[in-house]
Amino acid sequence: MIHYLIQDPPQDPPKWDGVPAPDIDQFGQFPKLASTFHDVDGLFYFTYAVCIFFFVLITGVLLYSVVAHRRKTWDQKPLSNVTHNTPLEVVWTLIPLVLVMIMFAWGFKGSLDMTVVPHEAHLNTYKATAKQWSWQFTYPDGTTSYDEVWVEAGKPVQFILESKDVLHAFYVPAMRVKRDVVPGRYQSAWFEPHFTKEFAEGEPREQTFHLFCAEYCGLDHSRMYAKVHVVDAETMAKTPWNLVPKPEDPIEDKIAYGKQFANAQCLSCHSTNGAPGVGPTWKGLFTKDADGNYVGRQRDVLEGGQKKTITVDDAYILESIKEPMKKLAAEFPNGGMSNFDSLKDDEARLACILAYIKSLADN
Amino acid sequence: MSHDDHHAVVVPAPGPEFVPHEVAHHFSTPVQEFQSGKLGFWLFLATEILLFGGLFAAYFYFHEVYPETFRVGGQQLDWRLGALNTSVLLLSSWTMAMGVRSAQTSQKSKTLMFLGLTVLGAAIFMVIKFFEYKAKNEHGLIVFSELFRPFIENPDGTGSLAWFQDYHGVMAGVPHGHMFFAIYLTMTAIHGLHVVIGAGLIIWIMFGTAKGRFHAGYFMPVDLVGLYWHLVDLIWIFLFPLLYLVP
Amino acid sequence: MTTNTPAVATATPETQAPRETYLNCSSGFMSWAGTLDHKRIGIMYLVGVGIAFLAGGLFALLVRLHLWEPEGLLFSNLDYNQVFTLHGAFMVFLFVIPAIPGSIGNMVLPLMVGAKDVALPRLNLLSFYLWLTGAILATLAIVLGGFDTGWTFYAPYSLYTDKAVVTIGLAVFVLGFSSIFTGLNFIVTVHKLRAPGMTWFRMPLMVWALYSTSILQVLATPVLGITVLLVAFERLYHIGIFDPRLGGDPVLFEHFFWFYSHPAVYIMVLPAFGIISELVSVHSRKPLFGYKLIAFSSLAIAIISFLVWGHHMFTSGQSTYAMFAFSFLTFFVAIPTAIKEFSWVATVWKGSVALNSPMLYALAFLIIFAIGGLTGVILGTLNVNLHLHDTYFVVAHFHYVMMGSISLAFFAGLHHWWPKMFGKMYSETLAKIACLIIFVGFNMTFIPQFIMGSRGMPRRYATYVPEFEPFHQASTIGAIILGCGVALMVFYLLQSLLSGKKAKENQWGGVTLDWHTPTPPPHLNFDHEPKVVHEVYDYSTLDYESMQRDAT
Amino acid sequence: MSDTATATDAHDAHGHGELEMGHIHVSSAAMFFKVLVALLFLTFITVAVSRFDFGSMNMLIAMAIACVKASLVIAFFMHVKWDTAINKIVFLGSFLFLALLFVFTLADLLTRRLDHEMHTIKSPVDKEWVQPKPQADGNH
Repeated sequence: MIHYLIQDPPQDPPKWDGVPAPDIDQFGQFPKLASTFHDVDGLFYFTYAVCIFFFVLITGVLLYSVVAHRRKTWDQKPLSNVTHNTPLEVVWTLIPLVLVMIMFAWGFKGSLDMTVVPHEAHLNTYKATAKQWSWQFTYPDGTTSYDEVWVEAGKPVQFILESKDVLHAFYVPAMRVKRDVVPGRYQSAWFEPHFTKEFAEGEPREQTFHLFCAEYCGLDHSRMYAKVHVVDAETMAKTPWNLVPKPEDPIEDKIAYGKQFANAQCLSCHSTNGAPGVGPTWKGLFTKDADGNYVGRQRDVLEGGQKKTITVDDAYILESIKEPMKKLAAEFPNGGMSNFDSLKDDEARLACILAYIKSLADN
Repeated sequence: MSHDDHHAVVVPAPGPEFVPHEVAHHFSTPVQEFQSGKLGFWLFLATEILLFGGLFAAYFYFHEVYPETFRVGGQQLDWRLGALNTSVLLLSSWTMAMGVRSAQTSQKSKTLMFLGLTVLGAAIFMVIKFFEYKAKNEHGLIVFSELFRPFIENPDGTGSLAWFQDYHGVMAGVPHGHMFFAIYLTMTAIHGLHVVIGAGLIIWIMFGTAKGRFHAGYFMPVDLVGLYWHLVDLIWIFLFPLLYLVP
Repeated sequence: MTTNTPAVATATPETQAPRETYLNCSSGFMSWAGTLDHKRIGIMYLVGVGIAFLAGGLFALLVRLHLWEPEGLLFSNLDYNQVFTLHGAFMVFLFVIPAIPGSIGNMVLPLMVGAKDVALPRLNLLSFYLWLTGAILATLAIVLGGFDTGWTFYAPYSLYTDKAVVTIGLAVFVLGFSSIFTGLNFIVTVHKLRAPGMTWFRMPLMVWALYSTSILQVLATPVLGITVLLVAFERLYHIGIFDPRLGGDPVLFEHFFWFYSHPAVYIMVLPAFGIISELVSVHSRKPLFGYKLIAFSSLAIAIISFLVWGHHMFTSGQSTYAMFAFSFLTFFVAIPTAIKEFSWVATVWKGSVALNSPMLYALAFLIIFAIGGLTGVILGTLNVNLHLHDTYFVVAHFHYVMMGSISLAFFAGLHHWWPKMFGKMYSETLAKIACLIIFVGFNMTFIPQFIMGSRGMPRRYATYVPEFEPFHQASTIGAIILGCGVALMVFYLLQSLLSGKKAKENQWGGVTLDWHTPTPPPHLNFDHEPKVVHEVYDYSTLDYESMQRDAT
Repeated sequence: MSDTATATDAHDAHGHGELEMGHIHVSSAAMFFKVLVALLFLTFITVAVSRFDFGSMNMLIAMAIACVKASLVIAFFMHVKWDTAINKIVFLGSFLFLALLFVFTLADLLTRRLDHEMHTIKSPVDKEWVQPKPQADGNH
């Protein structure tokens, strides 16, 4: 990690930390299928077999002729001067033609399954909102989760995909699902999740899969990652994504949740160690005085183009999240922080973020 | 030894006011040279067609997406000026064709006259274009002084363009009103650039004609510039109804 | 065909002045910088694309080294994004597209059709200088802050990023016109400057391939030109047709971009097919199997390639109906390509196969292209593509085609015509070793990428999930081996210029017109105007006596 | 070799490098003038027609007239009528490839509407997020 000698290392472990590598199927090529799109695997291995056959044929004939008919004396003439053989040429045109038409028809059928959303999936529609460089999921009941999504095994689910800025792609390898997320319109993807393994007695019936962004979207494209939790109906009923610490919960829980949330949503632009980022650093926003009270620093901001100095406090932080363009930090006159609409009324999560920011204060 | 068997092929001049033409070393006949030059130029014109084709494709695409924008936008253009410009360009195309014909028949002064008229046509076209742009500028549809200002984005996802100030004027209520004018500006500006380049080429050809380089035995440059000028006309033939009449 | 056995082929006395060639007929900087000779322009292109290739290769090595660890070894994400973009842009626009037509094509096409020069020599020089301008602009773009859009410039990211996209867009525009002018020149040359007796079906397949390429260059490149111009306008004055904030459609950008860039794949690969067709015939000393079918398949590929661009956009939100149409049409490109591969193998069959270095490179091409082409079929199937699109599987596939096939064909052609170009011979032993190293290194680099890709590793990732680490490390080791092979090749080729043996008049025993002119050719290519009387690839006309005299 | 071979022969027969004017068609000035009149008349027609609203036919009519005008320019002013076959193929062929660009791009746009029914996604202009309602008469 040579570059960390000259720059600060990332602040937290990558988002995929702790997600196990997916099981690989028996041919070693694909992660084990966790959805119902069997045609992808079937057609892939059929095409693969055809390709291996032709590769062996071509390479075999080629290498045989190279060895058997190699030039031994400098003036050796070829064994044959044949320049064409119509039956042979017709055969090697028609056979590939038939094969590729089979592949097309199979691929057509398979992709029809993937694009026509079944009615059950319509009834279980999530929204996935992509923005540089994180995912946000809205459940049918209107609640949200960030960089993690829970789906129920055996129940078809549709994702309506929306981008806040540039192109992204919603890619869950284990489900064989990929769809670009195009700004300015909605796309959709659906799948029916399944477990890829048998569970032991008493083991929680839950598996986690990768969700990648597969369309290049800028700086932290590679860190635009989310976890797809496939769980059983029982766990699903507990709505695990709603387990946000409540105001009366201990501050440690709130800080821990805030840290996890910030890591997913905020820290690709804001640093916590003073390093310059896309937005202002969070380091030193508050200091802790001798009595243990948090004291906000003085900061120059631009409000409506007017420069003024304010003291950082809870209200300022919350306002910056809800209306990022209202008071711009003077060092970042162009603003550009993306909107966190879903957070506007989410007091529980906002409290956690605030708690985390305050916990960064120097003593 | 390689140069020994190479003789330059020379096309004699038809009269004392003309100069003979020496065929380039790698061609064996003037016909071969002429046909090569011409095929090459036709290929170049094909690339021009496809270059403009991209713009036309964008036009048709957004005409389909925002029909209302294009309808209202098209009404803001003055079809009289457009029709006048079309006529000017058609006339200049005719003078160009006549200029080429004069060169083919070794009529030096007539060639000069027709080429000069063509340049005049180009100039008139650009002047009319200037007044059209000026009107758009005054109405806030294309504010040229604000053209290169950044797009101002509001936090609620909306935003406004500096060069398009008619959000609440004639284009109020149609989706993305700037779209028509952006496409209008881009297409006519690139076309206008071609007009200017074409006029420059014609002036260059006029110098050659004055020196007597072009005559019945060698008129390829006049012919090729003529083709270029007709292409400029050809594109305008489609631009005129699409921008001024149809929407 | 006229066989001009040079009178001075045997022992030239030391005192006699060397024969006049295009290399020594004039000297001085301006004799090169202002030359209209297609051979000198070809050499200048060769130097240019060679440097671009080495630069692009260096970026590739940096990318591979960075990916040694899941969290990245060398760069921040921003720097990584710039380096992979530079790798892509340099390789595609400055190397792969102009490499074969610009250098080898310029050198041999007029020789092969028996012309004194290309039809429009001034345009040819202009085309080189446009290439140079493009290269300078691309370098300038690095200085002006680089660009991190990927070589595809996908909107809207390319509209929002604060990097030097306009400069690189301008570079691409200029390079596009360089490519257009080369293609235009070749079409005119083939139509109007063929030697007497050189009928269409007596043209070597290299000429057919370059001709088909030229059609694509002329017809497809302008659309790229207007696309990058529109991106530049979009950034400068926000026309809004690609920008979703202004009501534009990013998918329209993809349509425009791939209207060019899919045919561009064939602009890159068809000349490679041409080289391989020549080489398997000459080095097997056997007429090419299915000559007409290969010639027509080049044209068929050229035409069909305009109908399939949507297969780059299966996941991108074009309509399902368009997806089906594009997938269906895509498979029809597979057929002419398969025909070519089969025909080459049938040409080698029962030939008199010389295992010299150009042929080794060509054989490596045949094997690698088989993999590259066949994995293309896998990617053409709709539903499999939905899983594999934008993963390392695609990366590996197109590197098998672009790096493995096209670059190897370029190397093969370079080794084949090197003695013709310079009259000097490189070390055959080192050439064979380098070929082997490149072959091994290449496969070691990209086979792991196939596996990673089908397991779900997305492309353009600066950091990655740790389970892919072993594959990335194997790939990086492969890339280092590949780099060593290329370095060795560059070394012995340059060495041959300084201290290489004198090449034979007809080094490999070719019978096309390019081997019927003295080595290296004189300024006007032929001592006597060639007149073609034999069919192409008629090895019964091979002049064994003069070859033997030459050999001693 | 077809075209240049004959040219070379002709050149040899005459012994001079003089351009054979027989290859070049010089059109009459009267013809050019007639074409000009026709073009101006068609310009008048297209403007006149545009004063009436034919609904979706407006575009078709205007494009048809523009195509006729373009054909006149191409055939007569640009001499394509008398040009060699290859030059005709090159220039007219470029329109064919242009058509490919138009057809596929627009076909995608137009069939995307059918798609939206297939996916039941709301129109791209409307960015309001509305949860699809469960259908009372669901087909399961």
